[in-house]
Amino acid sequence: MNFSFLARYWPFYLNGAKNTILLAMFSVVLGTAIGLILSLMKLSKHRVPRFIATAYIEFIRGTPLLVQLFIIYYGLQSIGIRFPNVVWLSKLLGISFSDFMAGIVTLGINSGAYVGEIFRAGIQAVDKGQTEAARSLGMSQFMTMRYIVIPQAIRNILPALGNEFVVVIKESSIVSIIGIADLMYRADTVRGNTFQPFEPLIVAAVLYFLMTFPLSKLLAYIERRMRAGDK
Amino acid sequence: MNFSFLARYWPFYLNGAKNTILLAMFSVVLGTAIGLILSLMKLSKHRVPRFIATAYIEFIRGTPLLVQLFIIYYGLQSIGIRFPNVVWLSKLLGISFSDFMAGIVTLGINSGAYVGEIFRAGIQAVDKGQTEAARSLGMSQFMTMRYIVIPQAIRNILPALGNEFVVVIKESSIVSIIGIADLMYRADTVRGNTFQPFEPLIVAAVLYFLMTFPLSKLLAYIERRMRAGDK
Amino acid sequence: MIQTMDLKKDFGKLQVLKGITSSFNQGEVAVIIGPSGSGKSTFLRCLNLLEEPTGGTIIFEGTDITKDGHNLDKHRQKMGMVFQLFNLFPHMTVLKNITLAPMKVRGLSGEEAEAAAITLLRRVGLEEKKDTYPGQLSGGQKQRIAIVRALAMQPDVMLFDEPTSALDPEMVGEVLEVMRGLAAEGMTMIVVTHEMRFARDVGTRVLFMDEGIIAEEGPPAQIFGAPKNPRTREFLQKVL
Amino acid sequence: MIQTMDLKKDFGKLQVLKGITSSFNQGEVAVIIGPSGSGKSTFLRCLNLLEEPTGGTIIFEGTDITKDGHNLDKHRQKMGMVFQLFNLFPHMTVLKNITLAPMKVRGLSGEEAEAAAITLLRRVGLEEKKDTYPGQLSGGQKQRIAIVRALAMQPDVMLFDEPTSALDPEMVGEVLEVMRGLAAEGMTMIVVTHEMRFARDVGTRVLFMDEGIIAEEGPPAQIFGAPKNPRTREFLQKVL
Amino acid sequence: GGGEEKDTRLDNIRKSGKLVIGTSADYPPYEFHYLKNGQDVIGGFDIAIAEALAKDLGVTLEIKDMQFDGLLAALQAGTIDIVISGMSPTAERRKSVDFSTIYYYATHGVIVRQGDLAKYATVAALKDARLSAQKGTIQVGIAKTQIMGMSEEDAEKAVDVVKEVGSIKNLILDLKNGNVDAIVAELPVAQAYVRANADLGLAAPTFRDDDGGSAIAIKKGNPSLVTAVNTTLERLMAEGKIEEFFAEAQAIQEEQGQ
Ligand SMILES: Nc1ncnc2c1ncn2[C@@H]1O[C@H](COP(=O)(O)OP(=O)(O)OP(=O)(O)O)[C@@H](O)[C@H]1O
Ligand SMILES: Nc1ncnc2c1ncn2[C@@H]1O[C@H](COP(=O)(O)OP(=O)(O)OP(=O)(O)O)[C@@H](O)[C@H]1O
Ligand SMILES: [Mg+2]
Ligand SMILES: [Mg+2]
Repeated sequence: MNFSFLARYWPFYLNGAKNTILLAMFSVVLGTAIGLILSLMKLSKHRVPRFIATAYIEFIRGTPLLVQLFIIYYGLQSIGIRFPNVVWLSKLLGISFSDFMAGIVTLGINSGAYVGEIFRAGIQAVDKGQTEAARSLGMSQFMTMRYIVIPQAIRNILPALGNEFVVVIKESSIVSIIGIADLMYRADTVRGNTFQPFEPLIVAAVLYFLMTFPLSKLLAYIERRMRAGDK
Repeated sequence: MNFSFLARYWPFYLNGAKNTILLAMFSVVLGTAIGLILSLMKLSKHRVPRFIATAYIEFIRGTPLLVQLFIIYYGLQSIGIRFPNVVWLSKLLGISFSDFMAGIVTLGINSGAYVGEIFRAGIQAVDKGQTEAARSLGMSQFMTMRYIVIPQAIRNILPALGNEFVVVIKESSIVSIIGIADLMYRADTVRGNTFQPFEPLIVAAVLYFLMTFPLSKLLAYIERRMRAGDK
Repeated sequence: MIQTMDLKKDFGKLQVLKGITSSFNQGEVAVIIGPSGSGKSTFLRCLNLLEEPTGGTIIFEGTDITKDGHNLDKHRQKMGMVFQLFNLFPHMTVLKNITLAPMKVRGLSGEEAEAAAITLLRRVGLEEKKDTYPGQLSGGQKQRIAIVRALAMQPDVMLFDEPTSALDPEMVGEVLEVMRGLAAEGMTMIVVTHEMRFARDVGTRVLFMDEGIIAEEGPPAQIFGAPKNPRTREFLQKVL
Repeated sequence: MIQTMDLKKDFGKLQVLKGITSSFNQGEVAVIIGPSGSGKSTFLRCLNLLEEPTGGTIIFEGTDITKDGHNLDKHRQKMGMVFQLFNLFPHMTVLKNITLAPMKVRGLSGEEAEAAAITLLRRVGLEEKKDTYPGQLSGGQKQRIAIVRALAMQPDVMLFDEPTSALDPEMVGEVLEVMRGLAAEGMTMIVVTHEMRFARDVGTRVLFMDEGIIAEEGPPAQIFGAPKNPRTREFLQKVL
Repeated sequence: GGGEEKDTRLDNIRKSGKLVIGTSADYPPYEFHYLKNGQDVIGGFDIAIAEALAKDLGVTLEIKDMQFDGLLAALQAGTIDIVISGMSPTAERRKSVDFSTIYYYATHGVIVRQGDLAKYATVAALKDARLSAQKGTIQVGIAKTQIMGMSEEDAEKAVDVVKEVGSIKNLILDLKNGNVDAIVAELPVAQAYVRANADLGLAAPTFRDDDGGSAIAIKKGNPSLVTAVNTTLERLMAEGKIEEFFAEAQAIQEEQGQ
């Protein structure tokens, strides 16, 4: 194996890794917004919002991301949803801002389904006794949610949300297929430029690992600490 | 939207769906074998196998499947691991058997890491009291595993394993990128042939959903039944 | 103070309460005993509508609280509830646990609520724990805090659901002590418990529940000394 | 029958057993009491080496079982253990629960093991439950089966770790009844329990453990009537 | 949106001040990534043509790089204004998009492993090889008709006789790994890969495709854009610029390989 290409191409990887992280970050933010709405819909008393949220979640979780990527990317644009190209942001990113937005929307719509389930589970995991204690003190449903349930749910949700970030970092590699210049795309470019079809992938794998592994260890550590604090 | 292409191309989809299911099935079988070994290594008393298994699992779980696909598919073959092309099987499948095997190996190696964790968690989830009760009756470590722990672990593992099958069905779509004729690949071919960029993907999405959704509902049902039986 | 008329509760097909008519008066300490699954908890939870009864009525301080549209939160404030598993809020300090509802629901100022909380904490001997989190308390301490939390709403009646059965034996005493104190001060109490000594010593009336009805009731001396119902006798034989 | 010499057990930095020297004789019913966390369970679990002691020795029927290389499984067969949470095998019928170890470990035939199991089941009044799964039994029934399962190995001594504290009060009696029967037949028993009545009525000796040592021991009448150690006195005051 | 447009594309380009082209930049010397002053840029003679076109239209050029088989989908979806990616205007493709005049006729070659060069010296020998080509390209058809000898009709129906993969980089790996025996690619592309990989060689046979050649694809319903594109192409051809661009691209290629 020959990794001499790194001397010349490391800025490619650096830029790709930066874009991957930005992409994952904003996707999770969008996914969180979508997920929050979905979870509230799922916990609603009414049938219609519950059905819509369930259908959304089941459909997204039941089909491959690759298919979703194609459908959303080409579909959104063919019904006229297009993202403006903000030039200075494009410069900053080193890739077209409108492409970048399309990537975020695709990943965010996907991630939203998973985050929605994280939220719902996090809220439902709060012991029913907590709600009962609050209600028996005369607190209203809203107060109970606001002061008792949500603050505790957040502790359940945060680690899972961090984990979703790790998952999205990995899954975002798929957007390279439609030409968004993330880490995987850059690695592919290096493969083409150097005519070395294999080694540039190893470098990408190591970089992905360096992004995800410390992060998930950190999350596991925080989770253990939080749980220890409970006792 | 215009789905008239279905009249002509439905055999494409049928064949693709069949290959996707076969691919997922054998991948999970291979993944189960790998996962079983990994879980035993992880639960071992010795450091070396534990370290190897942990490294394998962490690396696979820390990098994108797309990267692994390229590395494993092309990498394995470039170190000489190649699959013979069994002609009659190729005919049966409608795609090259050696390609098919390569896809299974790639997905199986990936799935193995996840299955390994499923197994380990399933074994560890068996109440410690069970082992203690068995040991205090004079049963050896091996007997305890064989008669008490493993049978109970299987109940924890089976639903998760079924779920892994659903996940692999979806993730297997990625092998279409390296030219394995699964459902996604066929859908892509139809897109190319009909020059309809969008509708063939919708059909693929629906088919994936029809494969995964009933299966995961069934699994959830079985799991509920099994848990109810415990009480 | 509280009357129930033909109170019924089903869970699906399972009839848990099969029509309970009873009344509880000001200053009474009513102790409910009975085998597991007989509906004791369900009855208590119906009283403050944590469970919605399937039939019958509950009159609390003159109002029928089972009628729709009533201000439930208002009524619940007047009924303090203490649970088997304490249900303290783990993300708040002891003081915050106690002052939250008085501030948000009764509208007390922070100082007022805190002063009241401190007084109550002193009474149960846990003043110095005010800034710790529930996670660092023993079971007995948790339950005493839970009682204080309910008292801080100045309820007219206190409901206890097996307040000592999740405790290590050497902590049972400290909780019963607090409950004895409350009874002595004339608090109206309805207590589900397996502590027969408490029932005998502190109860003004004992109700024996069995399979969703009140099978027998009377003063402790009669119930423990001369139970009329054969089921009561059988039960007492087992637990005494 | 069992002697422990300076038995010690640490969990990391936590010293749980601080050197326990004691001996248990054939036919004795030794009852261990003491506050939560004092090391009662740990001591019991050390006796049959479910926990490996950090120091000291255990002599069982003449052999030092803490020495490496000994056939632990052999010794464990001779010590039956009953747990607080029963630990029945949920995936096997009651009969299979009882006959598994006799068949696999003692090498009995299916018929022999079954015949022995039925006899024991009859003794605890649960013969008709032989083909049901543990999940369908009440707590008291489960614990009785667990005792039978241990007895089926024909142990020389039975260890009980709070066998009734996970039970609903009305089921405590049926389990204690079985234990009383065993004691009456002369079984050697070491029992950790909070049931003071059982300790007083059935125990031949009571050991009070506190903070990892045996703080006091003696006949029940002395321990309950005239405890010498102030900690014993304090503890008994709380729980009685 | 989707469907046909009412000749608005050219106006839109002018209004937005940029021409968005779609291309699959792994096809040297047509289009490829390379390092220019340490920056990753896309170049090639298609790109040079696109730059000339943008200049004629008085707008800036924006390049979208994607898999070849996704290009027409993107054009239909409206993500890009034109496709310029060494694309041949086949009859099938003409059904769904419009094409400019053909600006370049390509010759196609066959990449094989160095050791197999002698074995695959003739078209007849290649017939027994496991053939491959980039997914959705004209070379798939060439492999089927000119090498395997199928009729146009049979070729259209035949599935899985040629291994098709979206990126030629991965096909090169398949070739090296022995998953396929031959890749049909445009001659200059084939030459570039052979130059860079000592273990690969160029088989003797070459092919011409009569209705082949490269043209620019434009969404249907935009006659004025087609006219504008053709004007530029005809000027470039008349001035001999295309050959010039081609030579420049190959020069960059060669320099990159060092
Ligand atoms: N939310 C519920 N859904 C379904 N069944 C329930 C529910 N809550 C209680 N039950 C059932 O109602 C019956 C009575 O339960 P309840 O908790 O009132 O009994 P209890 O007398 O308090 O018993 P214990 O002494 O064990 O606490 C039980 O059979 C129980 O399984
Ligand atoms: N596996 C373990 N790892 C670490 N600490 C342990 C472990 N098992 C027990 N301990 C600790 O050892 C101490 C004694 O525990 P043990 O269970 O023996 O007490 P106990 O007297 O049986 O109490 P209880 O009445 O609550 O059952 C406790 O502080 C406990 O937290
Ligand atoms: Mg109850
Ligand atoms: Mg214990």
